Amino acid sequence: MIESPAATEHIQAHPALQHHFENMEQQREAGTLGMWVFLVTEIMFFGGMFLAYTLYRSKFPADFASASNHLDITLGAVNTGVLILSSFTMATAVWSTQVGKRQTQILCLVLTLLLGLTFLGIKAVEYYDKYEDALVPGQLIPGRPFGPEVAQEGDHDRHKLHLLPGATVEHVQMFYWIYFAMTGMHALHMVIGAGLITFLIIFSVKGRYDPEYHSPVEVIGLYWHFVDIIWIFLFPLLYLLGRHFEH
Amino acid sequence: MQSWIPLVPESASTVSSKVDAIYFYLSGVTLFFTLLISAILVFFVVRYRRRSPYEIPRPIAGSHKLETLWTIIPFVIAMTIFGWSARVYFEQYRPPQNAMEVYVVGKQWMWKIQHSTGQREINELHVPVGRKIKLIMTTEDVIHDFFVPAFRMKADVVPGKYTTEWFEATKTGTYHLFCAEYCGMNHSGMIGQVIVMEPREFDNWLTGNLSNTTPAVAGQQLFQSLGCVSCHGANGEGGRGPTLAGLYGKQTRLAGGETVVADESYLRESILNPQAKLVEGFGPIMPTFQGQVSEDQVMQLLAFIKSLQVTNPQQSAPAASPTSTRATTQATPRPNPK
Amino acid sequence: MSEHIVPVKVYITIFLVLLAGTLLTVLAAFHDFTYHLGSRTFALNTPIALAIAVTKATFVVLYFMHVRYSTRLVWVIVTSALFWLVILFALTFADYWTRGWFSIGW
Amino acid sequence: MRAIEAFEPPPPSKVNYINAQYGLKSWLLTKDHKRIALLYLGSITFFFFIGGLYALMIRLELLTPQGDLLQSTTYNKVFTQHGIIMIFFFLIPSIPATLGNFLVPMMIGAKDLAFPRVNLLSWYIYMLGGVITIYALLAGGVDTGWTFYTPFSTTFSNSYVVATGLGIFVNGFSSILTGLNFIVTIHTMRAPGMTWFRLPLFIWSHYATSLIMILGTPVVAITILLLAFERVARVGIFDPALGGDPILFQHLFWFYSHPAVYIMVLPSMGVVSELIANFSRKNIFGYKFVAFSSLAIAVFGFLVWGHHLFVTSQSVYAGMIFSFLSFAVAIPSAIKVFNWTATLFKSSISYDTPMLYALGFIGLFTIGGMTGLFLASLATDVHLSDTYFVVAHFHYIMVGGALMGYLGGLHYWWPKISGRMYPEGWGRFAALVIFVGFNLTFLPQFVAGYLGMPRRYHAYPPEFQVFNVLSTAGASILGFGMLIPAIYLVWSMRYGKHAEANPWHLPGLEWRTQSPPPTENFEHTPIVDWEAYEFAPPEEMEVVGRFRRELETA
Ligand code: HEA
Ligand code: HEA
Ligand code: HEC
Ligand code: CUA
Ligand SMILES: [Cu+2]
Repeated sequence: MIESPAATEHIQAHPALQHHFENMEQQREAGTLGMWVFLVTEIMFFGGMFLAYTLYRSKFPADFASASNHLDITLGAVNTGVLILSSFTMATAVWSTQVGKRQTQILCLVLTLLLGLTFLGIKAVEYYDKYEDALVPGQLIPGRPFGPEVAQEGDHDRHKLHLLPGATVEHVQMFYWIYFAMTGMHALHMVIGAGLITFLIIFSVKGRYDPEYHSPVEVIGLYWHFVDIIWIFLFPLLYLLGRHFEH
Repeated sequence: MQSWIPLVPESASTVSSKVDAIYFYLSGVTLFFTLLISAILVFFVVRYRRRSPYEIPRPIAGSHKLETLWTIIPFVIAMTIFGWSARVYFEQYRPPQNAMEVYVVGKQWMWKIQHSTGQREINELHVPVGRKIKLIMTTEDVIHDFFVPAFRMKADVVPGKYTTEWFEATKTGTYHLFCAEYCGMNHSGMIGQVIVMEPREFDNWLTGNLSNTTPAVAGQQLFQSLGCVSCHGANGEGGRGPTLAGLYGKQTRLAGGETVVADESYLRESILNPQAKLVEGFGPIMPTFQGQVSEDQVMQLLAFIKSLQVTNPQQSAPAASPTSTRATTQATPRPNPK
Repeated sequence: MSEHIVPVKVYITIFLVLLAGTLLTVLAAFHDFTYHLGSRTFALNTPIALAIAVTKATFVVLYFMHVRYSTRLVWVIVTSALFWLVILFALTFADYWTRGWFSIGW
Repeated sequence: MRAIEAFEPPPPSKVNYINAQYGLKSWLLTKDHKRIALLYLGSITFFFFIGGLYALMIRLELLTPQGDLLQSTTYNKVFTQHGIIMIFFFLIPSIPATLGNFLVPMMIGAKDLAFPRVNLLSWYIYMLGGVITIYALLAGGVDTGWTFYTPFSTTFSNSYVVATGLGIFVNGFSSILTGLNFIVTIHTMRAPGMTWFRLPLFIWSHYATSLIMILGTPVVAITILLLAFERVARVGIFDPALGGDPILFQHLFWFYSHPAVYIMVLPSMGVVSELIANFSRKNIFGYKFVAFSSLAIAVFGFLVWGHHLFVTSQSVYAGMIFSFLSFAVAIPSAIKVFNWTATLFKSSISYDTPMLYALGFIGLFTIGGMTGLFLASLATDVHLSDTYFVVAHFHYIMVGGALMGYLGGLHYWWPKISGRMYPEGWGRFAALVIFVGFNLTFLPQFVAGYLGMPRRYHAYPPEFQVFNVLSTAGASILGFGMLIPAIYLVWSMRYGKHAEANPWHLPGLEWRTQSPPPTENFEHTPIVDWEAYEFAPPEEMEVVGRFRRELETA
């Protein structure tokens, strides 16, 4: 392990050292720990929704499969790739800060931001599709209540809802309710993450971060990876689990 | 009303004295520990009061022996309560099979009650003393709770499913019936009475409140008008759909391979959401009746399906009373095909 | 305690592994992994999808999030979060699974 | 001079955290944990009196069996808002956000919490949640009970459920941030020499509390959010009309709300540990057992939520598991009670006001906790659930326990916080009035509950009137008792006797700096070389003397 060069004396303190910390090491440790503890709360936050999902999926398998099969698997998969790539660029941004490569750092952060926005864009396209198909549950959107057209036998219109045997539109609505709640929450986290990364970009252009002080990059990186992990679970659970019923 | 202030409500069911016994035991334990701790506290506070502002007592680190002692003793006591209480709980909620069944529907803010002989009551429940009564309960709107303090019994009624509660009254009299789950504006007005009568009086009451249709008969009519007969046969003998006669209380094999007990909740689900659990060997062709039948009607269908039991003279008659013979004319009981 | 700098090569490897995992899980989803063994049915699609997701997440946590090189405390935090999630699921399902075990009575 | 006075730090300098800066802005933008604690103190006191006012309305209505004073809809709103305000806006933040905020850094020898800005943010979030809730109350109120059970709350209630839910949701984040700050601070910012087992028990209990805050609060946040959305969009995973399950809501709600009762009581237990040790000048008997029992409560506390569902059609077997675990969670509490009692053995007890509250806590918490066992016990809970027995149980713990501990702690640290002494005679008098009033209010409710009086009843059968009259009488005394400290504490801020740095002559770190403390708490980061609660006897005073010399030469 490389010893941190951070001085333990207050006299030669780094300009970014806050008054109530003894040294940079302590400050960095507190920052990282704080983010991890925060991520724990995030896990529990999403945990409540995962619980509801698990319960109802086991209760209404056919309904959930039919609803899930209506989601666009290509867009979902591409988005997964986009997010993984953004996680990679984020990790590289942290690395380049640690080793002091300013240019790479800024480039990676910008890439991460762009990829995050791409994800949100694709998500918006998907949401719009669902809106078109009247799959937004309940009266969430006034004037366009949930009411998808149900495909009849032999009907291959992909805008219509193909119900597997045993499925009902009502429980499809429940799936979409959970789908919008979970992906919506996830998207909200992405938006917050994008905002944070914008800050990082501004400050790294100003040259705020160096090998000695880069705790913000690292901490926001942790957050970004966490949001990625949530998606890693959402993708198979929401998009994939009903596919094999189709054949 | 009594002139003295009671500490324990009237005890009028077979479980109430058992609950009281645990209650007294718990009160004893509580009193013991509260008094013990208070006494020690008072003693120490007086005995070791500060006598000089400069006094500093010798530190005592602690004692593993004592810690073990006061971990184990409360734990053991707690487990005695747990074990005892769990057994009685089991008894409280496990319904007896040969009970007289009464259907209860909660609704903001009243209790609708129907006996299996057809009599309907609102906010009142007449029952004979010394008979096991099983309430099959649901609600049309929010959660309520059927609470009879004198019987030490309560159970929530939950929309979307059945809950059951049973008791055997041991004393005639009139007892409070409370709604014990907050249900909105008139929650405190959702009260009524349970009137426990001598069996003879109860029979008189039944005859005095004759009703032309029992739930089972009404259920049979529904079974026809809703078209159930087209698949399940006029008497539940089966056809495109499975046999229903003798189904209640039996194991049913599902398409997935697992088995479920065909209890009230399962039957209800089979009618309202037939696709949720498909019977082995049948396709998902049964339409859902969600929204087409009210809770009352579901209960009537249920009563009808239950009446299709294999004959068992002791069980099929809802009450050992002259009036109850009417109930047996509901439908021809079918032998269990299995 | 000091930080560990993970070489970019590791990140690239992890990235490729994650992509491969995504591809695998999509492909696996279209294959029916339901098996019958005697009277019992094993529907393996969900376990397979979850196993892949857990593997992917583990890689992200260990490498991208540096947990592999972190203090014991971080390990404890991560595992305890999972532990509490398990509590939430296990005890809730303890209710749902045991419902109606004896509703018919005696 | 006897050795005990050797603890005295140097005479206070004039500058302290209160007068370091002036102006409203210096308060509203402060990052000093002590000032934020005062901001919180003001706000939670405000909410406490609102909640108390509702309590008085409840008690007045219940004086007579008929529902004559308030309409039933009003009454339903009153008890709901009483519960919501008291729990979410008073008791949960009470000790952690005021005393905890003030003392956690000082007790471990830090200059501030790890994230001062987050700390200030948490107060703003709290206020935002409070404002939204107050808006909801003024706009028309909410009548679902503090438990928000579905489908009543999602579909049937036509009150301001969404706004209230939003208020609670927002408020939850303030709780999360406080917990996060404490955990990180306790882990990373302890002064040199302040090892885990030298921490005051107050810190241990706050650590345990914070664990619950960060693990539980998010779950209730998402639950309430889903509920609010379901209400707006008229869809639902909790609505049985759509195949949803209202019991799932209860599971999710209690997954947080049971542990939350330990958020409410653990800090108070920490305060009581301090009070018992310090006012008997004795180290806590079995320090490690008391410390670890806090953690045990925090962990086990998450395993028992189902005991609120014994009669709600939860599976009987799950009921048994939850009952068993509920009995298990009682054991760590028992350990604490016994250790506190044992601490007093051969000690030197003073009868100052904080100590009176601490003794009251032990007695009342024991009763409250033991009656919790009546409810954890399955068969009796079937009878007692949703009766006044439950109401009495939780008020014994929350008012008799948690609130008493809070008041005790407030008096104890008042000299440190305000730099003034409160009037001791009035203090003892108020403690007595509160104790008597409290018992008179809630003891009769146990009996009414066992007799079958359901809770949340606006009108009730006349045979319960005796108990209600007693209870209302008690509540009047209690309300009066609550006003006394409110008055004299405010009074003392101006007119009270100036407090010395260490008015109680105690070894804790917070007493080794002036009263009120300077903004950075200590002039120099202290180095800890003594154990917690080390009231050294005279012949062992070198350690203490050394500390004093250090302070003086520095
Ligand atoms: C600070 C708040 C607080 C605390 C600490 C507790 C602590 C406990 N509570 Fe309480 N409870 C509430 C607040 C609290 N509760 C509230 C608000 C409700 C109602 C919610 C609502 O519906 O609105 C409630 C409801 C409630 C119920 C549900 C009742 C119902 O609605 O049907 C149950 C059931 O098990 C219960 C049990 C317990 C137990 C076993 C403890 C234990 O932790 C107690 C442990 C303590 C002791 C046991 C005392 C000390 C021990 C000794 C002196 C030694 C002797 C011990 C033994 C022999 C074991 N509580
Ligand atoms: C921290 C929590 C807390 C606290 C401190 C209290 C304090 C009190 N509570 Fe409450 N209570 C709850 C939490 C709490 N309660 C909860 C969660 C419920 C359940 C709600 C539900 O069912 O949903 C409940 C329910 C509840 C009920 C049952 C209502 C019902 O079921 O119908 C009753 C009835 O007696 C009651 C009474 C009291 C009383 C007399 C006090 C007293 O201790 C209050 C004493 C304080 C004062 C009286 C303040 C002094 C103020 C003045 C004298 C007025 C001056 C005012 C101004 C100048 C503005 N409470
Ligand atoms: C179109 C045909 C059809 C109609 C009409 C119909 N059912 Fe069914 N029913 C079935 C089939 C097929 C099954 C077996 C598959 C399943 O479980 O859904 C079944 C199953 C059931 C079961 C579960 C039986 C078991 O063995 O577990 C019950 C109970 C039931 N139906 C009751 C009713 C009632 C009551 C009605 C009328 C309100 C009704 N059915 C109308 C076809 C029908
Ligand atoms: Cu019905 Cu309360
Ligand atoms: Cu609880």
